[in-house]
Amino acid sequence: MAALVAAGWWPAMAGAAEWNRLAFEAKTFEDVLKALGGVDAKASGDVVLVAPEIAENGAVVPLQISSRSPATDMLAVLVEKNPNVLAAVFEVPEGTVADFQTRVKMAQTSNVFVLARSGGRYLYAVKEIKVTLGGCGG
Amino acid sequence: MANPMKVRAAVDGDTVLVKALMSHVMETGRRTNDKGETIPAHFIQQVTVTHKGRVVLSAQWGTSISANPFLSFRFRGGAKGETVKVAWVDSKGDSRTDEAIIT
Amino acid sequence: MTWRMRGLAAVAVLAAASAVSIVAAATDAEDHAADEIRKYRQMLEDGNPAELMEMKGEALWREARGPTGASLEACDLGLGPGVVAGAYAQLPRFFADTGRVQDTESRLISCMVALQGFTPVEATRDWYRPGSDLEALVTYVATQSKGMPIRVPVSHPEEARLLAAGGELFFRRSGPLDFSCATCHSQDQRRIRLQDLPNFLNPADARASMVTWPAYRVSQSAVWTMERRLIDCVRQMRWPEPAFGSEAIVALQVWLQHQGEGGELQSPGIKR
Amino acid sequence: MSVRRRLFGLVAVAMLASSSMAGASDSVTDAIVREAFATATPEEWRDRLAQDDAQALCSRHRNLPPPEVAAQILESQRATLRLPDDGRLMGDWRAGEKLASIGTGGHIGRIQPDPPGRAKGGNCYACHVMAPGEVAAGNIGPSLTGYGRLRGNTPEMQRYTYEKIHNAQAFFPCSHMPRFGHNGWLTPKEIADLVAFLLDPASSVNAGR
Repeated sequence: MAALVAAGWWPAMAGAAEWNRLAFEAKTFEDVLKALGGVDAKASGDVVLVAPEIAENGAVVPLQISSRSPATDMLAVLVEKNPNVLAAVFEVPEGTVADFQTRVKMAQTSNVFVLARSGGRYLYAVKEIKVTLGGCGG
Repeated sequence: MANPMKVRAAVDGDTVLVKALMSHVMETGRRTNDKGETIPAHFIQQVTVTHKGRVVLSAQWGTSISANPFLSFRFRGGAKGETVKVAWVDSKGDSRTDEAIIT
Repeated sequence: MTWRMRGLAAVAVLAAASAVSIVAAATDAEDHAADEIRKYRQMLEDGNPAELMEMKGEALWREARGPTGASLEACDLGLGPGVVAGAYAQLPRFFADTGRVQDTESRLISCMVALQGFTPVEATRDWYRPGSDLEALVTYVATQSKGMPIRVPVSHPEEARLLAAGGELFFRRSGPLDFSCATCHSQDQRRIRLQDLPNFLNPADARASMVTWPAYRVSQSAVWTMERRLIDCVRQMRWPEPAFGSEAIVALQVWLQHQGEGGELQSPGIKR
Repeated sequence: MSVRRRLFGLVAVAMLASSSMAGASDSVTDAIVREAFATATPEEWRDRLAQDDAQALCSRHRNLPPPEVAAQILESQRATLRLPDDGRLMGDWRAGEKLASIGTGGHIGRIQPDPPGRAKGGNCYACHVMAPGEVAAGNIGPSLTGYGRLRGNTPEMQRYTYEKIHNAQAFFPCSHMPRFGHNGWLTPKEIADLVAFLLDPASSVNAGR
């Protein structure tokens, strides 16, 4: 895959085939963890989620996710109360900083988890983000 | 055909800061149109960023990523004038590749 | 406000007096919510998807399109044919060739009809759909006024007429909720739910608001132009849908831009 | 035309929501409004665009009517007050809480109309802080947190609260608050539910702290 991308060419379906359907269709944190190859995960201060506590709209919730654990090779974002819990998985190659900004949709107020894999261990941080209604009813 | 992305890459200390805005509906498959019909899911599944033939980021996304996605991150080893390529593939097999010169 | 006190039932006076004690208690929670919303907005500022529409709009502006196969590069947005920089900051304005005061949307449509040979129906088709050509063109035109002060001309009699009408329309109440624009936008420091409401009677507020349009609305996944914004305000007031490009919508824009005169455009904005 | 003469003319058509544009207002915006809404149906004109006397007067005076106009509005609006037929002024506070959150219903037009029959709410939270647990509350109107705890729920308070929601302008001429009952936006039962949301000691509005 990487080689194909590097060559500037890839068959369109190749990427889709590798997509981790099992993980993205999972309905719980535990099932996502399992689908990503983990058994259990530990809360860790090395994993950081920067996000507003209140989102003005659930369609776009800005997040900064990072891990200070040196051997971090994967970061994932999970929104507990979304129909499909897993939002994104970032593979972190050597030389790339384990620190990303992305934006997720939230169907309702929910816990948001950042899950990191570091040296084969799974670590997480969690924060509740409140999703609020707009005023005009639109 | 998919609309172009906006990609920026700039040297930031010993890293290159990459920012990408992608034009995509990111449909969840759970919304209905004004006739009450379900709008089929249509979302970016795979994002790959390369620099000088090396993958500097490989991401998989689900339906929870917001419409017109924004992504920002940093990698080491890039220099001014070099090219960063961002590519995505979505759930319908559509794809798009755009690039930026590191400034 | 003495009239307010007259003729009031005694209970109403009591009710108003006891409301004061509640205000302090509500403030801490409100402050915290306001801080978090500010953080939310700050985090959104970097990476505004409206930039994608700006790119699309610029391509559309330069592309030879329509029955005549012409680009819009000869379009006169008020500062002469082909001058885009600064044009948005001075719209709406009167155009002698159409005999009307036009906003950015309606002027672009005139150009699409005159230069590219589109029919008015073709030029306005699906204008309100996210990602529409018009949305892109307006975004492009507006961003070319970034950093420039809003200064709409009001010296032509037609401009003056719409300025006066816009001011009246702002206060016009009707419909099942008795709403007018002024219901939400005539007091300082007000919010609807958590959304800050600019007070358009206060020039500082009017400037701060008007400089942020057009804006990407995250709740809509689309850039909203001022026409779109105003037509939706009318919808939210539960009025029927005003005609796109109608004088009423242009008049409101003349008045709003006039209230916001001098504000330096930051287009495109990003909002809830 | 003097305000006073206008007023007499308006009193003659008082409360006729179907009064024509020309009859309700002679402002310079009339032609502009007619053009903008040229495709509106006669029903939409009657229910949504034509102004009754209070709307026309408040528009004309930019919501700051001089004393004699304010008194006139107060009088005409007090005359509209109606209590529910069954006499129940306080309903179910939980139903009221729900209504206070609903901001949808009644949108028309081509772009984003509500589906037919979509619930209409009072959308009180758009403008008022109410239950302390709801952070997304507006402030166009005063905070109503602890409303019943501070005022009690005597029959007089129930009646005042009901009437205030029914027609705010019977108390505050040109109030920004919709005349929910008078305009038929909320039913008497729904208003009673909102009264309960405000006054019932068990309501989240009155939760102690």
